[in-house]
Amino acid sequence: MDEAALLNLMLWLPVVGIALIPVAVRLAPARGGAVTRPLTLAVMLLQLLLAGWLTARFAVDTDGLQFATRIPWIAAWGVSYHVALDGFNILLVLMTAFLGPLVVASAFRRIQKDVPLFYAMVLLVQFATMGTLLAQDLFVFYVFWEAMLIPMFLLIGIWGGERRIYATVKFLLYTAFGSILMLAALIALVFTLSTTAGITSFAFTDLYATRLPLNLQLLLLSGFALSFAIKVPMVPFHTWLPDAHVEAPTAGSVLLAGVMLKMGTYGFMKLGFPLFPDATQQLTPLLTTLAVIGIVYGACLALVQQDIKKIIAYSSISHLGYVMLGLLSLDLIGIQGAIIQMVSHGLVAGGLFLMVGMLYDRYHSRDLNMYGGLAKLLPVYAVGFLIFTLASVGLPTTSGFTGEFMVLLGAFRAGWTQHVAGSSYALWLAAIAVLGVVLGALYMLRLALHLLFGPVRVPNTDGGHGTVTVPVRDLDWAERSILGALVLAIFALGLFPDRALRMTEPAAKAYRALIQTSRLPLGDGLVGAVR
Amino acid sequence: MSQTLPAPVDAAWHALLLIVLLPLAGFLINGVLATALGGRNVSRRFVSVVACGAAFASFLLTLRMFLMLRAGGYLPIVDSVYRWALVGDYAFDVAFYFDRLSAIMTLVVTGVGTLIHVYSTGYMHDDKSYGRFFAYLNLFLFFMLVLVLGRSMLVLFVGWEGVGLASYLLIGFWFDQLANARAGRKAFITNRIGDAGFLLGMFLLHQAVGTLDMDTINRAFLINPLPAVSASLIGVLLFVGATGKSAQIPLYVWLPDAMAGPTPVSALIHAATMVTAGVYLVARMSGVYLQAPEASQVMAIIGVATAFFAATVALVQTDIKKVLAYSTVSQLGFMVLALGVGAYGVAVFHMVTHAFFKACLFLGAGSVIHALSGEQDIRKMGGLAKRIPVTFATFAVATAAIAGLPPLAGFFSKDEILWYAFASTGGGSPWLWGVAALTALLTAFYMFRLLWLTFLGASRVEPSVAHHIHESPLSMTSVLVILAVLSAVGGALALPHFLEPQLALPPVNEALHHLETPLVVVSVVLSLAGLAAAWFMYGGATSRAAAWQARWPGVHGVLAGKYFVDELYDRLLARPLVWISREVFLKIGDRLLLDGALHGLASLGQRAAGALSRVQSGSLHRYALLVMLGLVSALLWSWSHG
Amino acid sequence: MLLGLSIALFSLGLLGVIVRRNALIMLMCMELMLNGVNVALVNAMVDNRATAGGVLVFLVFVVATAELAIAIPIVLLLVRRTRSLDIEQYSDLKG
Amino acid sequence: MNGSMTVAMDLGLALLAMLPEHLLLMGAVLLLGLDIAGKGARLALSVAIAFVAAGAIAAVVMGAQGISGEVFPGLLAVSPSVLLAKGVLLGLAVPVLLMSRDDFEGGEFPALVLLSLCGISLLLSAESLLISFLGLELMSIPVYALIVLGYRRPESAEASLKYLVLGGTGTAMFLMGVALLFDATGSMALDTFAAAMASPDLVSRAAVVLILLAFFIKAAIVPFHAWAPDAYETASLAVTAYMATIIKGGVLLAIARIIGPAPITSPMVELLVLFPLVSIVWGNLTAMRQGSFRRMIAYSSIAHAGYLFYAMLGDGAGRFAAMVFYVLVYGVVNVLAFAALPAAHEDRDRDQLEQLEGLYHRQPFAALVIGVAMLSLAGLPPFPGFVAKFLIFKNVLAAGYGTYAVLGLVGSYVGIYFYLRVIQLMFMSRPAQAHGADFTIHPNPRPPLTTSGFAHSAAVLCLMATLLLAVLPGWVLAHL
Amino acid sequence: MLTLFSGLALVGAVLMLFLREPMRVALALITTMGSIGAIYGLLGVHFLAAFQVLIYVGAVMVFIVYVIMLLEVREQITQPRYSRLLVPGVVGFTLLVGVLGISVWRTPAARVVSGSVAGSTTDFGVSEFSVAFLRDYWLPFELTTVLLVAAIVAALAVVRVSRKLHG
Repeated sequence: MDEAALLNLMLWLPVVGIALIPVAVRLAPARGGAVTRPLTLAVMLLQLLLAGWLTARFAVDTDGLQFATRIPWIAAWGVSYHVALDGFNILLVLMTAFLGPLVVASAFRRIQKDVPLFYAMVLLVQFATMGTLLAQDLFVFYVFWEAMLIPMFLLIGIWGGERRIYATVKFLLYTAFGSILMLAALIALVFTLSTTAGITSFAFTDLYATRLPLNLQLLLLSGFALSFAIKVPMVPFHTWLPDAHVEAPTAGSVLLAGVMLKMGTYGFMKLGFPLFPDATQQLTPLLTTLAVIGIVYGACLALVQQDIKKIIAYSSISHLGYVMLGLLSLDLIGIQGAIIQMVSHGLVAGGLFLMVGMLYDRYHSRDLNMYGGLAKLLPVYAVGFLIFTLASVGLPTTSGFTGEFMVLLGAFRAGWTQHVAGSSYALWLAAIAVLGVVLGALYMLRLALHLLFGPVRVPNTDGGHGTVTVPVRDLDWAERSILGALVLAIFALGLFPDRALRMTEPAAKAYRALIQTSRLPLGDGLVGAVR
Repeated sequence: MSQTLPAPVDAAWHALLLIVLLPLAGFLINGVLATALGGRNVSRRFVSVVACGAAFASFLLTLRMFLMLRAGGYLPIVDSVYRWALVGDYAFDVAFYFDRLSAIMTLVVTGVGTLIHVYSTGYMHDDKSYGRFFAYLNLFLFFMLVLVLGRSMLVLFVGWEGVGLASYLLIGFWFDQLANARAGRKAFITNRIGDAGFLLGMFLLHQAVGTLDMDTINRAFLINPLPAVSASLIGVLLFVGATGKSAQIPLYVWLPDAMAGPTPVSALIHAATMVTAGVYLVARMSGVYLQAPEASQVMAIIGVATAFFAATVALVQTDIKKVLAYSTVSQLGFMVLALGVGAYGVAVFHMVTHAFFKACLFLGAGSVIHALSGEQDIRKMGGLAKRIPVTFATFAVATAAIAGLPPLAGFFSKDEILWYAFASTGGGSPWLWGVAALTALLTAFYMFRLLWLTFLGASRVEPSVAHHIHESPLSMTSVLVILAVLSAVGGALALPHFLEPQLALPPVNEALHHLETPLVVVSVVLSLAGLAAAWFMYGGATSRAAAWQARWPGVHGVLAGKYFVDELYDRLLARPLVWISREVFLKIGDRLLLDGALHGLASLGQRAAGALSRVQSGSLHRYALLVMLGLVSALLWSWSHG
Repeated sequence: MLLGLSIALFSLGLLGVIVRRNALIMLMCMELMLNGVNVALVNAMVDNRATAGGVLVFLVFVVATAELAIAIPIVLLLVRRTRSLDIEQYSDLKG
Repeated sequence: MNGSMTVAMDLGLALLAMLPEHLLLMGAVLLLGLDIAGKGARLALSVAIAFVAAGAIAAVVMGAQGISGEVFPGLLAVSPSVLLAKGVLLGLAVPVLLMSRDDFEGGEFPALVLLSLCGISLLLSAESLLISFLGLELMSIPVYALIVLGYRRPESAEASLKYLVLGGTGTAMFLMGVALLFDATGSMALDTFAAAMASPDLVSRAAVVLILLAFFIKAAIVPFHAWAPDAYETASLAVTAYMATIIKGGVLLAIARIIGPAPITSPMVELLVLFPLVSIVWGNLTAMRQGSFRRMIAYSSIAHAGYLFYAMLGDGAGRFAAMVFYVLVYGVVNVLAFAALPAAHEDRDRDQLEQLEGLYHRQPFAALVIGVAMLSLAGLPPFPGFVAKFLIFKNVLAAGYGTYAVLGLVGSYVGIYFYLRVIQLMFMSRPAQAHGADFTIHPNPRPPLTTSGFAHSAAVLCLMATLLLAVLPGWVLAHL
Repeated sequence: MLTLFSGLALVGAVLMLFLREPMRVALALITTMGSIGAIYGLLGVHFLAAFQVLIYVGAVMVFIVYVIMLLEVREQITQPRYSRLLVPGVVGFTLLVGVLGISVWRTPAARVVSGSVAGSTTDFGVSEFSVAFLRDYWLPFELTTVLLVAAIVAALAVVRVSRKLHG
């Protein structure tokens, strides 16, 4: 079977799963659709298998799309169903596929309400994110991009915590606002392409060749950037994230942190910046500033939270600031670092959210004040939590280090180059970002300290204070294997990132080249005259 | 520059890697067994054998490699393991590098490390988390070896952060007390601040040289030095990292608190090995520092200031480990002073001797604490010499060594530091010498004070404890003896000379050459003066010290309060940070401005919706009026653009 | 002038719909509007000498009748329920 | 003269070209006959559906065949695009008729719908404002009756009167406009309107404004919308669906036909933007506050009328097709939502939004279907509403009205909230506890309004159409 | 003459707004309609004049008067005449008349005074219309039947609802 077909199979597998769910529930109606659990897990594992196979077949150090499928969809507008793997998305695809089974498995015991719908929604999120990553056509991209929202809306809204409605509506309205502006920018972009170059096409490759005057580029970039920035989220568009994370069920948090936030940075990398190189150059100082503010601001806020999930949520803001910093550095090391950091954050934050979920399953509280000394009570849990904490802090040998180190090195190199050229602004920003490393240690270790160490202290089952009365089991084998898989991945990416870097390097180079090549209209604004 | 930088030779087999991996294997075995299986099915003997065996095997392997190194004419041996990353034209390789400097470091680390492992089997024998402890120790050893053997700064940094992690875990080893865990966190975070500087220095180097391999960097600086400003900037930034790890002003604050960990940890990590990593780093990067006079000057001043400052604090501490901790800070200051005046080999020399005698002191202190069932306050000791004679003897030897009494190890190394501080053309000055000499006097004083209060005089031990004071088991005393011997004879190693082909000593101001012997005499006299003063103050009635204390309560208060630096940092940094985060960022930024605007918009929408739906009053008249108004306005509009 | 009359009748009819409270009068005012329209149509027909206007007037007659034919039963229905012809009474639906 | 000959020849052609209208009329007559014969109840619906479906198929087939021509010169013409539009609207009537089974018995409802549909067909085919007028009235008059027809709620007479008075006012305005236009040009042909739109002459402009505004009233554009929420709320479900989809679509496609493909210039273009823009915002905002599903849909339809008028800004050639597509999508998902609405004892309760609380736990299929419909109405991908909205805004932008497009999109953003609220109610709320007890407490048993298999089949029909539109929008678009 | 009837029509229309009782309003409307019929006649459109009188006055108004008498609801007198929107309504009315009037006035083509040529033509006789309806406009003519059928069905439906409800 050729790889393109396998790629499509991988993408559409969750849809098949969703279609099978009602059938399975009908066939085995016992216990409210318990049958959907193994079914979904099987689908996810199969998807992971396919993703792994495709990764293995992926030609490294090769530029361009691989395993592409292109079928005209809305021919009149030049829209094609166009999906492919490339250096930009390969790692994120793999990570998404990797997180899928873990999310599903982690929810086995936790989710007892509306089980079939839950797994259907998880599969939908999976499908939509995969589609967003694989899409090579702007229209298709947008469709998948938006399709992510609704299942996530439901995941938070149905299976979330107390203030879930507020959180989920906030999440949706925030992101939808960005999407609307992106839609406007998208239409304008395609229209401009068709008038200047005479092609009506949504294909990225065609759009990458669009020449636009600077002011238009700025306008359109703002549209795209706002949408992506909300998703990332960059300060000051971030306030939906802590709420969404706190209220979401564990699986939702993991999907949100692990997969969905990456779509924002991926969008910047794949679309936002390369489509509008001149505007990007123009806005780089501003965006870099926002990224660094995000690093510091997110860290500071994480420092003063009492809700464990909020701490991790704010840490996400901080960590994704690094991604933005790396992408904007336009230094190859920085870009590569940003890609690694994306994956790393997915693994680490995903792992942390899973662990918080496991804790919540046991004690029904996320209040840091309620806890203490878990290392004594749940030693295996503590070890796991510590590993994720340290990975989040960016300790060497973990993936967090690989990402942060390369991002910071890249940002610094870029800053120094500009410093030599006469402007030290970027250099200072890079230096501040390096200091963010300290803040990262501050809040994560605060979390670990209060959670794991000190005298034993856990909430009663009713959420109040008190000494332990009921012995609580440590992680069971299922939880251990879920976390173990993540830990292995974290160390793999920390110790042996080169294989991953080989796959993404052509894309990183292409990205840099796209942004460094001006695409202002040729001549005196007579756009498209020279073709 | 007369230094030669010979081309490295490749290691025939991954011997260096093996040195590093053995402790890792020990860690994994013990760690997995201790946590995953709850340590139930694992005997202590098994744990000890694995842990000590791993350390000892590493030591033996290091010895073998050292012999190979010597056989190869001290050509550095390189063990390339794998390519960590390749980005564009820049490669980041994981490789180990074995030359004179790292050989010495490795030997000390594995040697002292093995000894302390053995010691710990006795010291920690009754601890519940025996397996976990040895797992951590092996983990530390692994990272420390990565640190000293790494060829690239990146690998060094891995070790650098890794030992920080091990330190964090070991300081907070008894984590049921929050204070211990807090101390661990403080250590980690303080180090992180230094690491930020380290990272920046590393980045700058990468930008300048295009690689992080330290031998290449040194060679590059030798052949084609950067402008002095850049070199100094790099130097200062790297030194910021060193101040963190090696507990120099202003980042020394974590080290005294780090005594919360088990005593063998204090000996191994916070005295003998890890804290010297900063010194090692500077020595390793001497190629850069040779081009960076300003950075060197900064180092010298910081070093001497730290040495003096810590020594004054040590004068009045009453916790046996705290005294030793400040003493460590002070001694590290000496080493940094040596680095600052360009005497890298001397710094390394002092580092080695310090490893011997300070490890001995800490382990001795551990033995005391062990004997007194955990008591650490020297005011509640005294007269222990007869009860635990081996400990006393070894402790005394080490005290004499640190005080700089000839012919013990400390005398040689400290004396060389004082000499270069005085006479080095690379920044030596009488001022530096003066302060350093005064510090040496203080050192002798507080160390003998410690000795007296602990072992001599009348017993002030609490009766409940007194009756089961006992000498430590053989596993501990044997280690003490070995270390005491090393402290005594270690001065004969003459390391600066050994290292000279690699780390040249700075040229000495010829005009001052004639002062060398008088200065030696002066320093010996100062040491003896310290001894005498301590005897004067504490040898007789303790009231004399109390009287002095009463005479200058302010001074005593400041010293006992450690100059209130911790409080200062708390007020100046920690609290403002939390305050700004909570009051400004969270309350004003997130809640008021961002969420406030959002909620404002939402309620605006709701209110607008309410107003609009009131327009729909149900009255047909109004509906018709709306039509008429719409009609009129549309007609009026149609007149425009006439 | 006839156009003016037409406009006046049309507008008066609309005004009547707005201000008169009696449902039947309101319906009559609608008839008035249509009459106004018819005047304009006839006027235009005469101006342009085109029969189409006349045809349309004829159609308006029919439509006016038809509208009334359905309006009156509805009003009767309302009167049965509210015992009133007051339009203001027919405002249960709002919001 | 040979006039009679032409007429005779035309008759043959007319029979063919106006086949949909003829089918509808035949159906209506047959229904009336059945009614008089007293056999209406059983057969009426099947007959109506058969004739409407036949009409729809005929229209689509003829449209696909590319039949075009002047049936009655100067009065009535057919063209493929118009035939397809008719096909779409008639096709939408099929599920609406299916739904009606739950509310109506007998032949009145189908007969009135058939007559009204006939009016819409005429309206679309009209080449003269004269015929437009007739079509408009033929379309509207049965609807006034339809609103009160179910008479599940006493207020429906009030709503009907409001609609009638405002609709009548609209008719008068239309006629006034025609009269002024006729006065100025001496013609009632459709293209005089297009010419008048660009004319600098004030009477022409006044005429254009009057005619446009008449359509605004019929399409419920703010501030001429006020009848719509009342009428939609109290009419029976099928009637609401009919008004919200078919009438609205018919009116909008008709005005598109009247305006023609010529580009629109200032000041008319502002009228065609500002009123709809206000409608979008107003409708979307006000919908947030509604407790009644139908009333909410009414405001939603006010906003959607706004989008549809936006389409007029688009490029001339694609304008009509875009609107047909939009009407198709909008109609399908709207009917889908109505058809899936769960049953209740009281009509008033039936569309209370609280009634939808926890619907997923009672009727998962209905909840999912309504969810799909809501998301589609909100214009979120991957549902077909998105493609339709995209199409319109793409055309608007392409015509150079960037600012208006962005404003419209932002206005549409406001609407997302209330569609989501429905989903929120259905999926995120537990069902009210009273529901189990509801059946016993209610002392006065009107027969519960069940959703029968007919409504289900309507929902399934629409769902299939929705899926088709979602998966193959390109294919559908290519054929419009 | 034309002016006279125009004035009469206008007065009738204005009276419609002022009179309180529905019956009087109906009479005012009949006046207006009659005047308009006369105007048609003066313009030579006798066919329409006849229809105006026959259909409007003869059928529609009789129907209305009948309904008014049928409904003789007692509260009529106490009921206020005007809605609360009197003032805005009048303002709107003024504006509307002004706007439309000015639109017409400012357009030269619309200011042809039709009355001057009135009576001089018989173009719009019954025969003319018959021909027009049967030749050019037979479609609308046919459609009126459909329309009337629809109206009847609709009205019957409403009546039937009413009957079902109230006996």
